[in-house]
Amino acid sequence: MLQMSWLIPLFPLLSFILLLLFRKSKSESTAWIGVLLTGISLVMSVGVFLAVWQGEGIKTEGTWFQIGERAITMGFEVNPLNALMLVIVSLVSFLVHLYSKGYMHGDERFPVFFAYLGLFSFAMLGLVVSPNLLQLYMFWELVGLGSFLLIGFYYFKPEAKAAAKKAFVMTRIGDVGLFIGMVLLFWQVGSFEYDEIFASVKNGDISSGMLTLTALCIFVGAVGKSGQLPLHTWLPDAMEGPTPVSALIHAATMVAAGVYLVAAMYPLFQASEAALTVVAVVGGLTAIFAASIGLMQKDIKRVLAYSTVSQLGYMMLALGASGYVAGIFHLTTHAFFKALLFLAAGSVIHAVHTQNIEEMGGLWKKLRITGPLFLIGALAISGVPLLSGFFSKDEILASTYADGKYGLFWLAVIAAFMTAFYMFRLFFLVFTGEARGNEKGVHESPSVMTFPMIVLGVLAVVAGYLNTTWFGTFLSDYLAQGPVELPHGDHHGPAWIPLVATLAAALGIGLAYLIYQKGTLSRDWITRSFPSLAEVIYNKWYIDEGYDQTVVKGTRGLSKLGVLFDRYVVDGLVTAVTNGVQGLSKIGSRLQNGQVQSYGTAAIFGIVILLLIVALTGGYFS
Amino acid sequence: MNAWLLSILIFSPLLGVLVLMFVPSNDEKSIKWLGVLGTLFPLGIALVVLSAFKMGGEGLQLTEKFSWISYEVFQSKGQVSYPIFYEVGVNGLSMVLILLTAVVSVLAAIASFSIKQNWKSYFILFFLLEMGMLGVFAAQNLFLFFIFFEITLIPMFFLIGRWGYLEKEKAAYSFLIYNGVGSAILLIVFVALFMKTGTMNFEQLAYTFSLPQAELNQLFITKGFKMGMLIALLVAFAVKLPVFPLHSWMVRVHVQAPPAIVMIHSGILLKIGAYGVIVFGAGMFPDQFKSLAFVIGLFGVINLLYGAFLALTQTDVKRVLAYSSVSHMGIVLIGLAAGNEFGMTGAVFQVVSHGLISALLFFLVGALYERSGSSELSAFGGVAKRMPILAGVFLAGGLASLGLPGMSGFISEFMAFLGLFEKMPVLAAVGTLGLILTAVYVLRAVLAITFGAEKELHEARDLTSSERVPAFVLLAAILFIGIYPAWLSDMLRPTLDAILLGLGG
Amino acid sequence: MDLDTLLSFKWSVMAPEFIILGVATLLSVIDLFMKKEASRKPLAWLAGAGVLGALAAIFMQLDTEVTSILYDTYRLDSFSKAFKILLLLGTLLVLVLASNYKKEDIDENRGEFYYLLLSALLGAMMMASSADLITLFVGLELLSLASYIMAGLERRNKRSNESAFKYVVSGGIATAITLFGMSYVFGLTGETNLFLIAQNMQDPELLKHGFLLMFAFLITFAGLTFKIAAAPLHMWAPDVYEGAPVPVTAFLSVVSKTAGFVILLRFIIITFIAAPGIDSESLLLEVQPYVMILAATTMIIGNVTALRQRNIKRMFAYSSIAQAGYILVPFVSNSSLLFELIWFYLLAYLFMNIGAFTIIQVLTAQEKSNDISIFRGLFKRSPWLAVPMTFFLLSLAGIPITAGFVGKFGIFMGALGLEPAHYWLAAVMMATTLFSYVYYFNVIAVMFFRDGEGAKVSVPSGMAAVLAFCAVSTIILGVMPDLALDFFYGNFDINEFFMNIEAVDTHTHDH
Amino acid sequence: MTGEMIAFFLLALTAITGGVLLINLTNVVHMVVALIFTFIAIAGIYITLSAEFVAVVQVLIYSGAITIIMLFGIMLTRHQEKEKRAPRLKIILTGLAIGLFFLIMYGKIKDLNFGQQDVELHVDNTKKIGIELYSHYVIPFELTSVLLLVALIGSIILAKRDDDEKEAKK
Amino acid sequence: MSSVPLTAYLMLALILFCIGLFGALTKRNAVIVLISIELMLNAVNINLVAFAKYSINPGLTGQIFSLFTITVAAAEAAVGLAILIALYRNRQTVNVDEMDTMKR
Repeated sequence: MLQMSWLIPLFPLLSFILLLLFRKSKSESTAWIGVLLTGISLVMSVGVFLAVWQGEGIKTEGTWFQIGERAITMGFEVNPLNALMLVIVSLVSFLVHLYSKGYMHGDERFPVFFAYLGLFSFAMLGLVVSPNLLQLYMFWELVGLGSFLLIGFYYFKPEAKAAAKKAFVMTRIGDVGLFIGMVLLFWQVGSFEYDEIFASVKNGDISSGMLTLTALCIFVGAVGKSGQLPLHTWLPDAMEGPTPVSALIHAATMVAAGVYLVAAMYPLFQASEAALTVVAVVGGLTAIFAASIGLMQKDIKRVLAYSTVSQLGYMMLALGASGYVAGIFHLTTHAFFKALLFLAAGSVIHAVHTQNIEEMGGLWKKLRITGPLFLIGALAISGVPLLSGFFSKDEILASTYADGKYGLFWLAVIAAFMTAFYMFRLFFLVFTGEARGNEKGVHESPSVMTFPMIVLGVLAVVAGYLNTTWFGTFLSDYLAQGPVELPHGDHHGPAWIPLVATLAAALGIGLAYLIYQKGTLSRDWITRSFPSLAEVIYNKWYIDEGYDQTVVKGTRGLSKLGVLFDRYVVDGLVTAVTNGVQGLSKIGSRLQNGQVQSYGTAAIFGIVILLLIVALTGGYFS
Repeated sequence: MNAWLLSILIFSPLLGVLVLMFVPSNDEKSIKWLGVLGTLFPLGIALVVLSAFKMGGEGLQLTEKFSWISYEVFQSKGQVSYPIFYEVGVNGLSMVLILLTAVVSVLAAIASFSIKQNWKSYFILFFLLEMGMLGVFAAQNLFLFFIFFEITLIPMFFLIGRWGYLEKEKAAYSFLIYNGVGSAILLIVFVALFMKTGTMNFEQLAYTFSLPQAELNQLFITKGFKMGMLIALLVAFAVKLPVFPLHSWMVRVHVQAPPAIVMIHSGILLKIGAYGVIVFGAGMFPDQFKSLAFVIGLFGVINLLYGAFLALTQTDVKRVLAYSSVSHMGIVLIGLAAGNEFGMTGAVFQVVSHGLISALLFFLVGALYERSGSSELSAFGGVAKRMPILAGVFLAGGLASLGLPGMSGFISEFMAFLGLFEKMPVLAAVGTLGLILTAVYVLRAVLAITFGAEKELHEARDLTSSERVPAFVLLAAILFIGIYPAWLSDMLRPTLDAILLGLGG
Repeated sequence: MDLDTLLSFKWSVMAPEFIILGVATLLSVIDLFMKKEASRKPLAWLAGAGVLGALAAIFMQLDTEVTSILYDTYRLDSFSKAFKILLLLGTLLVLVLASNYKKEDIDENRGEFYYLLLSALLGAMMMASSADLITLFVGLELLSLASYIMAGLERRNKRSNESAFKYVVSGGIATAITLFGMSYVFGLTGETNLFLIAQNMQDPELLKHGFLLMFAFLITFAGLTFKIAAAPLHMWAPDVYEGAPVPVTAFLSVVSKTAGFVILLRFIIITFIAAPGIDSESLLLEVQPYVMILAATTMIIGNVTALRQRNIKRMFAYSSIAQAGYILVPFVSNSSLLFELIWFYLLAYLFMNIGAFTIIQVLTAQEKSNDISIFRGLFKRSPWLAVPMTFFLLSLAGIPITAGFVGKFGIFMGALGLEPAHYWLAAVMMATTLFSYVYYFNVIAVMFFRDGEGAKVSVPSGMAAVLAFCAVSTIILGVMPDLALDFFYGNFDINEFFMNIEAVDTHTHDH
Repeated sequence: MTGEMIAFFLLALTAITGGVLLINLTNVVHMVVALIFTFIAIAGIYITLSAEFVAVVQVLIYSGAITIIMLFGIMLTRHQEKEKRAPRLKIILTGLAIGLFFLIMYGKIKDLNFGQQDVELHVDNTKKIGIELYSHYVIPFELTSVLLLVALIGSIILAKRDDDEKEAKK
Repeated sequence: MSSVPLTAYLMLALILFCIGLFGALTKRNAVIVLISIELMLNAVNINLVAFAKYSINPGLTGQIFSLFTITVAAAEAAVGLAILIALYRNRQTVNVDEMDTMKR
């Protein structure tokens, strides 16, 4: 089975190619190609996962090309971490394919959409099975391409165009960091292979400064992909893409790739305390920061997007706080419940044709399947006990606490509170109360859409039991087979931590209930109490504007400056030379005044000058 | 047959000239088809040459050498002769570039279907141009190199000046004068080398310069002389490449020349600069080259960033692409400055890759121009709607240009930077800023055309089948190199290893 | 020296000169007896035959050893043979141009025109085959006088008159300057035979007069630059070229210039080869910077001023000035390459310039204008004129696969050959060559890129033949320069140039 | 101060005066006449230099032939006998150049002396010249005849009056 | 014996040469220009003849040289005048500074 695992990414690729060929087909049954092929991938992934669960693993590589003495290799590797990722990715991908069959109904570029999905899945799965950094980097970029294409799927919308561009560029900034880190590592280690890098790290071949530098560079890549502070701004904008895309790429898989990257390179990070601290701080700040923005957004998908950013921050925080298992655990659970939330949101949008939560309301009755599923998702993400989010979040908090990062711990708790609050703000605004928008034609989505949500709903509930102190730490045992030496065993901090977490969730939900359901508290009491703060938060801390004012304007200014420089200095020099020559030419033809005597005079002058030079240089006067 | 193979290849475009002579000049259709056939013929021979070429073989292959000109000089030492030979041969590097030339020429000939007038003289000049390019890469001595180098100039002058756009003549002159400066410097250097060493052969020159300094002193070759020659060579090829601040002609040419010619120009002619730097700079003066590595790298990074910055705010897609060429040539320099296996290979890969990518992009821009009569970004929008294939290929080309993995651009960028990071990590890190900027300007331009609300074009038809051939072939080649670079790197390795041996020693 | 002695000389070696002289005399006599209205075509044929005969005579002499008659007042050596071929070839082609030049003024004096051409040629040939100051001077003046007259041959044309007058005044001054310099060369050595002068130059007495020698050199050199139209005595050229009849312009720019270089080489090299400089080094080494300055100035003036010209003949005048500057470059090299480089360049220059003038003549005659605009759309109108013209212009600009390139390449070899290499001179040359691209290519641009309304151009068969010959030669010499170089190496031993055989010679003849 | 010296000075003075007058006079005919004095004085100088034959030729050709044809020229082209002065700038520039030329040459001529050698140039001067011309210099001599013929024919064809012009006048 | 040094002759020649040159370059009447050139040639002749007597290698050569010069000068004067007359016929002027239809 494992030997065949390299085929897993290729099925979606096949789907991509086939669907591109059928790009003009009007038949929507083309979707089945994608569904089927990703289904095969899913089955194989599960098979692989089960094999790895048994303790197997494989790494196969061949020379891709050779430069001088060095061979650049390509191949595939299966280890506990990426086997898990394979399952997550192929599962969500499969479900999203299925869901899209319904969601994209009637779109004139229906096959193209599935082709893009296939391309993305290929890239993501390829990324996961990469045995070395270079290959990872290549798929890393291709994943970005898939994301770009899908965000810009509605290419005729200016917002989609802008969002796609922004997503690509912002992630590219991160990618360059990864690139630098990778290349620096190469010159330290002489290889891109994970195991060789880890071996070098272990042997102490790399100076600590270089370790930190490379780790941080790689982390920049993760920051870009996972929408961490300060490169997060693309992710909410990416919601311009079709909703299934948001579920697949911008919730469950691609954005988690950053976390995956840090996890995959964990031994490197472990070797540098500074790097880990940076990861943790960035993660923690992102978590609370994004959560704060999520409080006031009006677009259902944007709320979810900020929630995603925030949750990714959690994962980073976990990894930074040596909570390797916690991070991956949360990655897993988050993939399920966030994908669920997005698909549910998609279902809602599908029903009401708007994304503005102010124009929704009272949908609970109409969307009998979506509503409860959304509730499950919301509960899970809020960290309500017994649902998956509770367990994973709890572990993160525990790790953070255990690692001694108390400040971050409390930050995370506050973020948890906020999460609960805005999720339920969302829930209440969308599903309860009066309908504020159009009600006509609102109906539940077809089963091809609800089925994936149900599957995810189930997973959102049960995934938490993968790793609990109560039933067994399956996940950490499983991950312990991998190359990463798990730090300090498991973090099981003080028993009050789950309580605090639950309390935070409860507080958030309660507050949301009071404001949005009961109306006990005025909706705008915060806005009124802290108008300026609210303003800032509502405007996403003015980060986009700040970038516009500084980086974008600066770059554009430099460019304009360059244009001027090109015109006036570079071309100016040329013009100056040209003018000089033409001036000479003018003088020359002026001298040629038609007077033969002047010619003679000029000639005599010429001769006299020559003689003078001879006289002066030859020592005539001495 | 093999003994003459290379010469047959070089002069094979002349067959086209010959045939065209007998075609009435108003017979548009047959001229155009003959134009394509005339380029297919050299391509066929190039493939024969490729098959005769031993992959991974050391040194030159398929060499030919005939006595050509000889000057006899009476000196105090007695009679010394200064012979000039007709010497051609291929190594991995030139083989690659010859193939590139043959392929791009065919595609450009197909792209020339959009030429509106004077097809006969157009194709005659086109063939002469191709002959020049093939000759440049096959030449094995300075004299021959120079001759073919100049042969490319003249047809280009006409092709730009006669078939170009509005300011074509200005562009033609710009091209001529700037390249004239380059070739002027080249000529001085070549003659100086010839007079000092008595040979023009690349290998012999490289050998002579590798002699110990004591022996060189007898030939009046000082270290300063070598350095001076190298700098002069670099400047000369910097014009061709082009390197900031000698780039303005190239922008003008890219904007004004007919698309098919820009394909050739950007695809191959600029590469002569890179080829020259590799063969003459690194190949003949390795020590000096090494000591200048930082400067070269610096100029590479400046080129990369300068081109990228300027491409950011251009409003004409041709200008964007022109500055993007400036930027991409910076990567060649970066690779060369690295002076290690990766850098060198990266530089050559970039040469090939940019040749393909820019040929593709300019071809598409030409197609767009034909449909809209404009190349202003603001004239386009939502092209993807009516012309999905064009838009798709354009997007793919753009992505290749910004170095997306799986396409040739990535391999070259990756290797060039990988190389530079070993030697000058800080400079390289500054240079990576260019990778971001590239993404920004490429997407800005590509998306402005393909995405967004649809704008009226006076003729909105997707790529016709004759247009698809160049587009798809180029795209396929880009993907092929991106996915299977070993084919190229294996061909190059012996040649580059030989050069690197000098640089490393 | 009695008659026997005189007769004992090998006068046969003067066969080419005798043929030209005889034909010239014959021409003038026949012309006298011909009816005024009668066609002068036969005279052209006769003149052509004469030149061909002289050429044949030279080819027959190729194996002849160095021969000196009367103390080198006539001297047949490789140098003279090589350059006389150029002179004869150039005149032959100019004759074709002349016979096809249709102007009323010329028509009435056509017989004299041919006569003058041949006389001028005779003067030039004597310059090539003499090593005596007096003969050189008389030859020079014969060439000059004939040229003055030819320039003014269109005597009802104000421009032609003016051109001739400017030519004669400039020429007179130049002659005076040259002679002034020569008088000092003569005075300091007391000889007119160049080899004896060279011998006497080694007289230690002269060491005291380094400056005077240097001045004499510079003044003579400057005076001689008149003939080659180089700085400082170049300014007549544009005006004279513009006003003179086209064939005469062609003659001036090719044959007369070649003769100028011949006398420069002969006089300067032999005379001063052993001369002491101011600091008692070699004078020739010491004057190199000055020659370089002159060469550079000439190139700059010629090429830069040509940029503004709208009149095609004037443009070619400046171009010809610039070319003279190029050819001066090898003078600084002092290598034995000097001769073949200059020879080759002049050969190439002959083809390209006469070729270009052929087209200019055809076009100016048809369009009645000298403005560059007569070339408008020539490629459309007459591609068979435009394409050769392009070759000539490319050759003049020094673009490969034309003879001009090989010539220029050789000049570079000369400039960079010996230690110290003259990089800056080469740089000036290349820079000004670049300027020249602008005006040469401007003509090309006018031919190819503009649309002309003029009619198709008809070319007389003689002109067409010249055109074809020049075009083919330009290309062939560009592709296979060894044809010419091998011919040069195979037949001419340039050591003969330095061989003073007079001592032996007088000995054998004086007993 | 020998007689020769005095003669030289007188002759030189005359020659230079003639030259200066040429420059300063305004009437064209006067200028030519002034120059005749110079030419004759130069002939005298030749005699002091033991070159009788040259002196005679000088008188014949310069003072005779050339001045006469110049006078003819003036008559034929009589247009304006009074000569206007050239622009001052031109005079200054030309004068400056020539002055410099003079000074530079002067500096080195002034001590050029090869001493005196005993040669009897004046003995049988004409005969010796004749012999030399017809033996040693016979080639340039004959060439000169061609040159003179060229000048003759050239002058005729250039200066001859147009027949049709005459007809037109009739 | 003779007390007139070579320098004196050379000086005279130089002075006359310069006068002739000055005349040739500044006089407006074309005839005077031509005749000034003759003066220059005369000056050269003085040089030649003087050198014939006083050079390191005295002999008749200088005198013969000067004879050729005189002849040539005469021919040149004649041709110059002929050209001038042709010009005069067409332009009705002998002023050198009016002969500038061709310039630049």
